This record gives sequence, C-alpha cells and structure tokens, in this order.
Amino acid sequence: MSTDKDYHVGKGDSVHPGKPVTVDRYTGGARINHWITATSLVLLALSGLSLFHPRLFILSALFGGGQSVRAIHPWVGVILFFSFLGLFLRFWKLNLWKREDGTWLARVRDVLTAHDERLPEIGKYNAGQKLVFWSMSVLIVVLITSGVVIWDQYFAAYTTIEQKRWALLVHSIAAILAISVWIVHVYAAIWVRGTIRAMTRGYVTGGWAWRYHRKWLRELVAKSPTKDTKRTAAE
Amino acid sequence: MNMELSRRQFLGAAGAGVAATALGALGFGEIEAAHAEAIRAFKLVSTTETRNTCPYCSVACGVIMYSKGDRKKGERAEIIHIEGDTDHPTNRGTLCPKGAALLDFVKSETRLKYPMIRKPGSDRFERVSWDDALDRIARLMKDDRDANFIQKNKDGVTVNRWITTGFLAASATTNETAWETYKVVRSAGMLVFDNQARV
Amino acid sequence: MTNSWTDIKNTDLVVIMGGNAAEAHPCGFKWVTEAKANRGARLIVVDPRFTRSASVADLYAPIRQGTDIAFLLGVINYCIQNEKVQWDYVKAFTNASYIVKDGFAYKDGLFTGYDEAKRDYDKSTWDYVIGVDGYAVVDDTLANPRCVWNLLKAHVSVYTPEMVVRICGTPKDKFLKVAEMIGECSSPSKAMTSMYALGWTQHSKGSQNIRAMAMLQLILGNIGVRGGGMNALRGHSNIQGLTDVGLMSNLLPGYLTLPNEKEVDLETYMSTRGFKPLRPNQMSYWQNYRKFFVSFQKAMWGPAATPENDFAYDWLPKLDVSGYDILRAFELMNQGKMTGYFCQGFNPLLAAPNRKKVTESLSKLKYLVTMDPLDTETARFWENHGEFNDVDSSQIQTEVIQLPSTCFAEDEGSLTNSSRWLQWHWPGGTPPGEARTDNWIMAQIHVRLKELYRKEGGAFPDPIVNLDWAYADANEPTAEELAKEINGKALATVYDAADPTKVLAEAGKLVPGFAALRDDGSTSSGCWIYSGCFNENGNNMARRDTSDPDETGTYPKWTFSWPANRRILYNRASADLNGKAWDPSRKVIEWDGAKWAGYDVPDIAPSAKPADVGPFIMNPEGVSRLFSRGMMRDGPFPAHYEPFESPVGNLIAPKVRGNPAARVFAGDFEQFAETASAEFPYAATSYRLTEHFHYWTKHVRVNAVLQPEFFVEISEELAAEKGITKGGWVRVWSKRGSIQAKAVVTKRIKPLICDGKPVHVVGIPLHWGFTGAAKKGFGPNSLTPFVGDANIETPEYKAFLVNIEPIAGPVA
Amino acid sequence: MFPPVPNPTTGPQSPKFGEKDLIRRSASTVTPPAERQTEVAKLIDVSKCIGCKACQSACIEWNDTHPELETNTGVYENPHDLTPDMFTLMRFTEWENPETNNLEWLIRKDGCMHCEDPGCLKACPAPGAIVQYSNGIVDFVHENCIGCGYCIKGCPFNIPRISKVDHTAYKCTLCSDRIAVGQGPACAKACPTQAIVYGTKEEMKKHAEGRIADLKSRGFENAGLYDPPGVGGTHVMYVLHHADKPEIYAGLPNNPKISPIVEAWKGATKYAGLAVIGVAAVSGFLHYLVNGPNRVSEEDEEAAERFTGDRSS
Repeated sequence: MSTDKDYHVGKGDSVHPGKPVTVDRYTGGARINHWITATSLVLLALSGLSLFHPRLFILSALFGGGQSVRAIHPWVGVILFFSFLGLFLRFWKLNLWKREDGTWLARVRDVLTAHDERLPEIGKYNAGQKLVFWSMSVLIVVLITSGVVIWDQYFAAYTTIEQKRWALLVHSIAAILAISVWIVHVYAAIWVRGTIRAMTRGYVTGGWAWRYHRKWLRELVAKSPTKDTKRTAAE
Repeated sequence: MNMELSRRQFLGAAGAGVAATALGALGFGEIEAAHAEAIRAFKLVSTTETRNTCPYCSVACGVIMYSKGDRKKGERAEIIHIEGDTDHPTNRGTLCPKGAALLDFVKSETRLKYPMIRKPGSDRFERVSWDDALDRIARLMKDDRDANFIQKNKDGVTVNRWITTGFLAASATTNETAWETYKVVRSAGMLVFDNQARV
Repeated sequence: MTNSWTDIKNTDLVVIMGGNAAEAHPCGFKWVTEAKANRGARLIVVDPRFTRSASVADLYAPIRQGTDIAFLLGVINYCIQNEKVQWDYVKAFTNASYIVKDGFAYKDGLFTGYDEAKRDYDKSTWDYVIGVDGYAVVDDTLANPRCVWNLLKAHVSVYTPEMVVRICGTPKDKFLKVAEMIGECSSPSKAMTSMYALGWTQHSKGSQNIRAMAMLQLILGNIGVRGGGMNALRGHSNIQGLTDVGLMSNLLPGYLTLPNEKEVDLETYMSTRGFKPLRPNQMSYWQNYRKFFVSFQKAMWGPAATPENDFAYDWLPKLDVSGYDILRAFELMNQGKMTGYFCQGFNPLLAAPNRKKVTESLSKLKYLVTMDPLDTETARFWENHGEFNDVDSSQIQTEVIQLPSTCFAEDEGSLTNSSRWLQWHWPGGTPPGEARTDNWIMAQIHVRLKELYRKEGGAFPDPIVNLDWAYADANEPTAEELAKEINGKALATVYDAADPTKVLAEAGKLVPGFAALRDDGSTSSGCWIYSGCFNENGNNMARRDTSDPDETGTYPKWTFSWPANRRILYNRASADLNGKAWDPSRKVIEWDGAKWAGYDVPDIAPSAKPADVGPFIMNPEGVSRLFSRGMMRDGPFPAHYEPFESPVGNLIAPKVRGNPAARVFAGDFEQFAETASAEFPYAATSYRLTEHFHYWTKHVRVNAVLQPEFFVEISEELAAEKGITKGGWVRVWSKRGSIQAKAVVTKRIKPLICDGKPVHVVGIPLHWGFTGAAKKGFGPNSLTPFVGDANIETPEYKAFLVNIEPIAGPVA
Repeated sequence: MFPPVPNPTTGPQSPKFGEKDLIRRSASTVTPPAERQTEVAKLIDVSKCIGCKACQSACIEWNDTHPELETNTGVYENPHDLTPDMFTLMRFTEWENPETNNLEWLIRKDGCMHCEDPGCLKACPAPGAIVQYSNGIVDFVHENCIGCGYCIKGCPFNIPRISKVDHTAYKCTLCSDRIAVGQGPACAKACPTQAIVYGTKEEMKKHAEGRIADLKSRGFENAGLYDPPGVGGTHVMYVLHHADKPEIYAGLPNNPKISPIVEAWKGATKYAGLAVIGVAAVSGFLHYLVNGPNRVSEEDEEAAERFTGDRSS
C-alpha cells in the first residue's frame, strides 16, 4: 500500500488519538542507534580537540592521557562511522529534498522567530534537519577517510607524507564543521521544546507534530488503521 | 658546550677530571634534575676506564673500555661501553664501524665459555673440564710425536723435525703470547707452522 | 710500513693500488684525508672496482685484477722515457750502477736458468760482477750496457702505454694521467706514498707486485723520506707482530731463518748468512746475525744452550723443503700425512682457498684443536649446516677439541701495528664462563707435554724438557715476563765493544737494545728487532707521551717502534750525500758535521759519514736494489704474468701460464680453469667490506645489522646480459665450487676492454659463514684456487675465473 | 686537524644546559632564558665521507638501540631506512657526472638536522614532547610523547620514526646527554675521516669555508655549505661538492621549509576552527536569550486532537 507519499513517514511512526494525542516518532532501535552515534561523536570531539589545540590538550586527561587518546580516538571514529551508517540507512529517504523545503528555507527568518504558522506544512523532517543530516553524512565520510590516512599505527605505509599532511588539514577542518553542525543540531533540539522526548521516549505530542510537521501528521493519520487504541498522556 | 673546554680536555688536563669530581657533590643532583625531563643521564658516570687497542686491523686504534667494577681491584668487571681514545696519535678517538661496535664483540652471544670436545663421528660438541681437555691434547700430541718424529734424515743428518702435527698461529694474539707459542711449538720440533699473514 | 700511519699526513700524492684503505683501514685513511685537506695532496686509486677509497679520490683508474706489474712497469717506463727520475737519489742510493753478470738475461717471459720440471730457477747468473777487491763492480756513469739501470730500461721498454692498456684494460687517458701525476713526484720536493695491502699480496706474483712499486719509489727518491715510503697496511691487529716474532714455518724471530737440513752445523748455517759488505765502508748489518741467533737460542734453552753444543743448534728442526706454509699443510693433510692440527684464533675453513679441499683435509686428521674467543666454522667443520656446510658428521672421524680463549678486552700485552709500533694494552673485563688466556692455554700444553716426557720418556725430549721456562708461575707466564724475555737480558755483564771499560748492561739486567747483544752466550733475546721494548727504563711499549716536536707526525715517545724506536725506516735516505735533507721542509734526520740527528732515531750509525756509508744498512751493498739479485724466486726484476686463471693470455709471453716459479701441487693444476675459458668467462676477485672484519664481526650484532647478508657485485652490463636483477639471487661457480648470493648490481664495476675484448669483473666479498649473528652465507673461498705466491705462498685470492647465473633462491 | 672530540670523564659533572635553556617547547610556552647559549652544530663534509658507517655503529652503541637484522636488497643501505632504532643512516648514490663523465659515489649521512625552526616541534600536539634548547638542539622527550606521528608530517626531512614498541617518536638527539657534559656526539667522535665534526655553529661555518675552498681547488666549482634558510638554518650542516643540486644526494631537499599545509593546519585552522565553533555556540545562546524557547501551544494540541479525532471517531 505504499504510495509516493510514504517516504514522508518512517517505519514505526504512528499516531495515537486521545488527550493529548501522541505520535510515535522513533523506534527503540533508532533511538539506541542515535545515542551510540551521539556518544561517540562527543568522545571524538573531546579527544580530537585535545590534539587540535595545546590549550585543549588538558581534555586528554579525560581519556587517561595523550597516549590513550592517540590509541582510542581512531577506534571511536570507526564506531561512529558504522553507527552513523545505521542512521543513514534508516533516514536517508526521509531526508530527500522536497519542494516545500525550499519555501521553508526561504522563510528561515520565520523559522528563527518561531512563526511556524507562516511556514509551509513539513513532512517528518524540515529543511534544517535535512541539512544537518546531509552535512553530517558528508563530513563523517570525509573524517573517516582522512582519519585512516593519518592512522599511522596501522596505515602509515600506504600513503606519502604529503598525502598525510593534506589528510591532517582536511580532517581538522571537517571536524570543526562537524562539531559546529552538531551544535546547531543540539541547540535546535533544546530550543524546540518537546523535541528531545522523541529521542528519549520515542514519541511527540500531537500538538508538536501539528505545529512543526503537519504534513507528516496528516499522512500518519491518513495511513493509520480505522480504529486505534487510545493512549493517555498518563502512560 | 664550548670548544675551549674540549680542547683543554684533549690536551689531557688531568685537572679537568678532578674538577669534575669536585663538582660532583653539588653537580650530580643537578644532572638528575636536568635529565629528569629530556636529557639522558650520562651513562659513563663512575665507571672504570681501561686503555686497550682495537683487536681488528693493524691500524691498532686506541680504545677506552668503560666497566662497572675494576679488575685492578680484583673485582668482577663488566664492560658497558667502548669508544676511541682521543689521546691516541693514530686514531685520535675515531673508530671504524667495527671498532665502534667492539662492545658487541666482547658480549657476542657466540663467545665461547667452556671447553668442548667432539668425538669421532659424533654430530655434537660435549662440554669437558679444562683438565680433561688439556690432558687429552698432551696425550694426542705425544703419541703422534713419538710415532712420527724424524731425528735424522736419510743422509743421517740430525734434523729433529715433527711434521705430522701442525700449528696455525693467530693474528691477534699479543707478541708475548706469540713468543710463548713460538717456544712451545718449536721446542717440540714442529715445522708445519704458519700464521695469518698470508690471508 | 716503512713509515707510519701518522706520517702519511706529510705526503703530496697517495697512490692506493692493491689495497682499499678507506674501506679496510678507515682510521688510518684519516691521514690521507688530512694530507688532502691540509696540504692539498692528491689521491689516486687504481682498482678493478670503484671502491670507497675511490669515492674520495682525485683520480680513479680501473685495472684488471692481476695485471698490476704491467701497470707499474708501464709507469716506470714512462718515468724513464720522460726523465721523471730523481737522479741523485737513484745514483747514490740504488744499485743502478752495479754491473750484472754476463749470463743473466730475460727472454719470452723467463729469466736465465729456468727449469720447467722443477718450476724453479738456477739463480747463479742473477748477480753482480765481483771485482778482484771482492767488491761489486759499478759504473757510476751508467754507460755500461750491463749495468742494472740499462738492463731495467730495456726490461720495461715493452710496457708502453699501448701495451699497458691492452693488458690492464685501463683507459689510456687515465693511465697517462696517473703516470704523469706519479712522475711529478720525482722532484725532491715532492713525496708520494704507496698504500697497499692484500690486493697486491694475494696473487701468484704478490711479492713482485710490491717490488715493482718499491722500485718506482726508489726511482722517484721516495724511500726514507717523510710522506713517502712503501706502506703495507697489513691485515690483522698483530699480523705484523706474529711475523716479526717469526711464527712461520721457515722463520726464527726477527727475520732470522730456520736452518735447512743441508746446514749440518752452526758454522755451515752462518756461512750463508751474516753477509760481508759488497762495497767499501758499508755497514751490512747482517754481520751481526750470529749475535741475534745465539741470543735467541739462549732465550729458548737458557743454560742448556752452550758453546759446546753450538747453543743447541741441533734442537731446532731442520727444513727439507722451502717451508710448511698453510697451503702445504692442507696438501699434506689431504694426502693423509698429518695427524693433528692446532688453530689458534684462525678460521682456515673459511680463510683458506678451495674450501672443499680444506674440509676433506680436516676430515682426515686424527685430532684438531681450536683456541678462539668465538665459535668458528673451523671448529664445527664436521657439523652439517645444510647447503652452507653440507657434510656427513658420521663419516668424519676427526676428534675436535674447542678451547675458549679470552679476547682483547680481557688480556694484557703488546700488539705491533703496521707502523711497527708495539702498543701495550690492559685487561678491563672479566672473561665469560671458563675462558682462559692464550698464555695459560699454551703454558698448559707445554707443561703437560713436558710432564709426559719426564714420566714416560719418548722421542728426543731434550728440546722440550730443557725449554727455558723460568716463570714465576709455570702455569701462566705473565705478559711482562715474556716481554722482558723478548727484549733480552745480559746473562753476564756486557761491555761496549769499542770501549771495554764501558758497561752496556750489568749481569742479570735487561739489555738496553739489540746493540748490546752478543754471540758468546752472554746475552739472551727472544726477538732481536724488538730489543729495547722493555728495558731497564721500563715498559717502553706502555709509553703514552703524545708529544710530537714540530708536528712532524713522528710521535717519538709514543709506545715503542721497532727497530730501536725508529719511526721511519731508511730515514738516512731522506738526506743527500752531504747529509742535508733532499727537501728542507721534510727533514727527518740530518748530518750536523759530526753525527746524524733530527726528529727520528737515525737508521744508520750516528757517526757514519754521509758520503761513505749507504742508507740501506741491511744490504751488504749499502744501497737499495732495483735488481734484486737472487733474493726472489721468480726473478730479479718483476715481469708481467697472468693469474693462473685468467680471461686473457699473457700478451708479453704467450707461452707462459701463471707465474712460472710459483709452486703448484699435482692435484691442483687440473682444478684451474683454462685461460680465456668459455666455461668460466668472468674475472672474479675477493675482498673485505668496511662493515666487517674477516670472519669475526659476523658474530657482532651491530656489524651484522650494518651488512647482514652475503652478496656479490657485478656491473649493470653483466646483469643485463645475464638477466640478473638488483637484490635477486645468483649462483656463482668456479671449477672448485659453487655458491649462492644476493646480487648487488652497480655502476662501480664496469666491464674492462682487455686486448680488444670486454672482461666482466665479479666481486665477491668475504665475511659470511654458518656461525654468528649475521645471516648464514658462503664465502669466496669455496671458489678460490689452491696456489700461492712464488716467494711466500700467499694464496691467489684476488684473481680467478667464475661463471654466474640468476637463480630463484637458495634451496632450503 | 680539527680538534677531536675529547675523551669522556667518568666523574659526575653538572650539565652544561638543561630545562632552563629551553627556547621552544611543543604545545606549550616557555620563558626563554635571559641569554642564549652558544649555538652548536654538527658539520657533515660529504666530500670527506667514505661511507664506512662508523657513525651508525657508534650511534647504536651509544644510544643502546637494537636495529633489526635485515637482508641484502642489492644496495649498501643497512638498515634500509631510518628506524626508531637507527637514528642515522648512510645513503649511497651512484651518480655519473654529466660534465666529467666520471662516476661519483655520493654518500650522505642522513639524520635529524636540528632545524632552527623545527617542523616537528611545530606540529607536535603534546606539551613538552619536543623541546629546543638555546644551543640549537631539538630533542624528543619520550615521557611526554603520545606517538601521534604529527612530527613526521611536520618534518621537512622525513626523519622521526614511531616505535612499534613504546609508541613514541625517535630521532637523533645530537647526543644531548654527551653534549650536556662537554662531549661531542658519538658519531662525530667516531668518524674516521672527520667528515663529521662538531663545535659551535660559527666554528663549523668557518671550518666549512676552508673545505669549500679545497673542493673548488679540485674542480668542484659548485661546492658549498648546506644550511637551509627555509628552516631558519640547521644545527646539522653539510658540505656538498655540488651544493647547487642537493637533491642528487639521495634526495636531500632543495630549499626545505615547513610544509605550507602544516603551516595552514597548525596556524590559521587552529584559530579559525575554534572561532567557528565558538560562534555557533554563542549565536545559539543569544538566539535563545532573544526568542526564548519555541513551545507547542494548547491550540496546537487541540488542533491535533480535533484532527486525529475526526478521522478516528
């Protein structure tokens, strides 16, 4: 029964009428996957930054010193890569660019001033989230690739020193961007109340869906079975 | 570092050594401090020096051996470093790649430690005591000498020669050992006698 | 060396030929670098390979191995043709003007008196015309066609640049440049030094290689002067010493010679020694021979050597052949004629030629004793190491006793270097395990053998039981005791021959030097040329005074230099007939009107008037010899002979193969590849590398790291021809054996064009075996021929024929 | 002869320099000493070098390293490259001089150049892992080294090597432990031909002049000193017979300098990067202050209930 609209909704998304309405946004799997990614990203940022600027070397203490940072960082990178790959496979379809995304983006001023009513109806993800998704995807590929080039312990022999120099530069720039994108991502989640619940408990309120992702809500309702078990906010 | 000092030391100012030792009392702590971070502690501090000559080629470079323990005091001495003797007119402290690695010759894993004997037809060495080894050698020599010593040649001339046992002398033994060897070998009447001069 | 390592800094031209000083003697080579840096000296290297010495040379000239004589006689010819001769020196200090007997001639590569069956010469005509006054006849005008100079001129005339190029494969421009640079040193103000080593000695005409250069040096007036001389670099640390002390079949210490069986008594023995002067006023120092000999006998047998028993003359073994050198020893072993063999720090399995023959020979012994600080291949010749030593232990009946000796760091005594310096060293380490000093080991052998003879009697025990062994501890004579014995003692008070009131040495004291030795049994001395090394002034070999007046490089007070602490031999020749230095800037000693004095100990009687007494005091002529009379077995002049295995025939004398006077054992001739062999087309040579010392340093981890694995070196041309790749495996084989090695393909070896055809050189370094820290490997001596130099039997390691092919890798 | 390196004295001695003489310290700042020590230098005269490897031997023995036993690969270089256990290496080049058609066997002792402006130190992220003394010695401090290998990228001469054993970087220390007690480097002492000499940088430059004059007299017009300004000069210098083309000496860099990439990474990026991150964070914060949280209103919830309700009743 999949239609061309299907890709606006994710697997396991469903709506539960009642007072208030709740809408399942993320399955348990998705949430675990996200938090693994999040944790490794934070660890990578901290360990990476400790080698990036002398003032931040102190951060290496969190990992038991520079030697362990040198040893651990690349492995966490590997974890991040595969973990993020999981997220990517789950969500890439939902993050494909849509007509309305352009309009949404054009009215970014309204976005920032929270005049959501002036924005077009949005599917599961708005343009901002999609940008975060795609930039992260690209950056992580860049990071893992350049990272392997400078992972001397195992791969020193495969590249020239000149290539390694480039890799270092690219790796650090990519890392900066990734961290910045991450900041945006985290801030948005905090700023838009009710969002974090989606990644903790897995659902959002109907109002949240109605306000920010109305198109997604409509489709969920449209495809939802005629009768649905009521669920109270009390649960 | 200043070259003045090094020149003085080259000229062999014995005083320098004394001064250094005097400095020691207060100086040593400093070294430790200084070395704590980066600079390795000077490994020859309070070792025993012995003058020797490189045993390889006949340039005969002067070397200094540094040991823990002093043989002159009857102690067990373990050589921990060897380097060129700057006072030596020929090599002026320099050494070739062989001489510079003499320590590894002294400590070579294939240095011999015990007398060994390989019996006829055997495929291995067996350890023997010095006494057994030397008595055996003397016996083998005497049996052969008694059997094959030529006192007079066919013309009845006294020739007193023994040519069924031969001796190949080394090329790195001391002149004193050489002389002693000469006495032992010639007095036995040996003619088959050569050294490594040719090769 | 006639001079010393430190003296080389005084030279203007260094010729390294027949050696590779930078590679084999780096710290001695320092003085070449100093001469270059401080006085603009030039360096010429003549070698089949572009060596490490060549890498810092001003001129490198390639040469085919074994053709040095042609090259050098070519240079002599050039000097004669171009008046590059120091005439005053040649006329005064050489035998150029001596008239040679009429019978003497040279034709078709042979001198007068050749006996093909004996491979030997009747040398009776190789001598001077002796006048009625009993002196040699000379013609100072050099007009007489029979004078040495004119004979030499004729002898070298065939060695034109063209001929040299054809024989040696040296490019003509390079040869002429070398000749020109050498020729310049005929000026009294320029000195050239010759640095050579086994690259000259290890040929079937090794002695003549050296003679050729010595003659050239005499013609240039470079012997006896600072920065000049004939400088044998020598091999091992004390090979000079062991030769000086006479550890050779036919020698007594100090270059006295062992009697042969024709010399039935002391008088007959002396009749052919102790030469009388051949010219008026000459010192002819060997007139003192008897003093040295008798003193030696006293050092051997002490009180038992008496005038009545000819000082125990009969107790010395008498030779029936010229000598029992290492080659003859293995020949006898191979014939099953030997029972036992001792190897005192010598590794013949790798060091002697034709390893297959050596292994067979050792296998025929009843017993073999080795004394060494290291685990040598010889001690394990019976042990199977796969391809590296493919023997069947069960078939080898030799009993082998391996004795662990101390190394340099653990023993005391003196070593004589190539500068003839006797340098004392002290023990600093405790020997490992049960290793004992050689002094102890040799004493034990003697003491135990003597004990057996005392107990059991046996074949002629006298020389053994009477051997003078008066050491504080008979079980281990100390280095000092032995050194004093070598120096010599006055057994009765010794008076000055000139002034009987003057005491030279009190009875029981050490003699001051060999001048105090006597032939009446009143003195003893183990090795006369070392006398003075440890006298009543103390142990002169332990002196460490680094003073060097006017920085001449003499270092007169550093240790002790034989003879008589003399640093430059023939140093009287550094001054002209008036006793003034040929070159004032090069003064060594000068005549001050009453005596000789200067930086060095005069090599002449201090009172000998310069015009009267010649500088070459060991020769009865008082001069040096361009014509060596009967002293050499293979001719009074050097002549070009090809190696026994040669890629080209002898262009001078096509009928002659190898050195006609070199000894070849019956079985060995068949084992030579024929001249210009198609089966073995390449000219191989063996040599040392700077990272290693013979077969010792493969036991040294660091050196093993610096040069870990056996290899051979070939030109890019030969590699291309054979499809051999850099670092690939090759098999090299001669008529006597086969080896496998890695290939180093290099621009440093180039094919030589000899008589129109290219000759490829294959370089084979030694150093590898099957014991030690380095990778197991072969050495060149699985391939080398079993033949030696005509005069001293040094094996022909430097020139032989091989074939080579690429292989997949060693069959494990 | 240049004054040889003196014999060591075995008595305890106070060091000639130490912590107080640091002028650079990786990933950290040091207060430079009031007065700088005399700058020292090692001069390697390639034209005097006979490639005997005594320097390698002496280096191994003095520093107690244990290089691996390798194989022969058809060349004279052994070990085949610098390693954590081989701080210096003879590199051999067979060069046919096009002008003379003569073969020249160029032999260069490779190893740390002790740059005045050390790229390794610049690249190093670990405080105090690389230090530079006022006498010019650049030294690695293994207790502080984290083995990241940034020094390798920073070095214009490809010198440092990371140990697989203790994961720290190794290179020539100029025998700082010997120099600290008035000695010269082990290699300089051993060098048979004094192709390696050691002294003050001024002495070395003067000595080099004499050598260059000698080489010119032997027809090497382009003989010269290699003291590359690109890295502020070095405390290990070469005398080259062909100073106009250092690259023929087994690839000795012509006018080396710290790679612009490394400069960019350790320079601009370092600051710009932090700035970007800072800006992102701050702007978020400000935005929050201005706008406050973006909340779902009651109306939204009701709308949602209405909407879902219609469909499901």
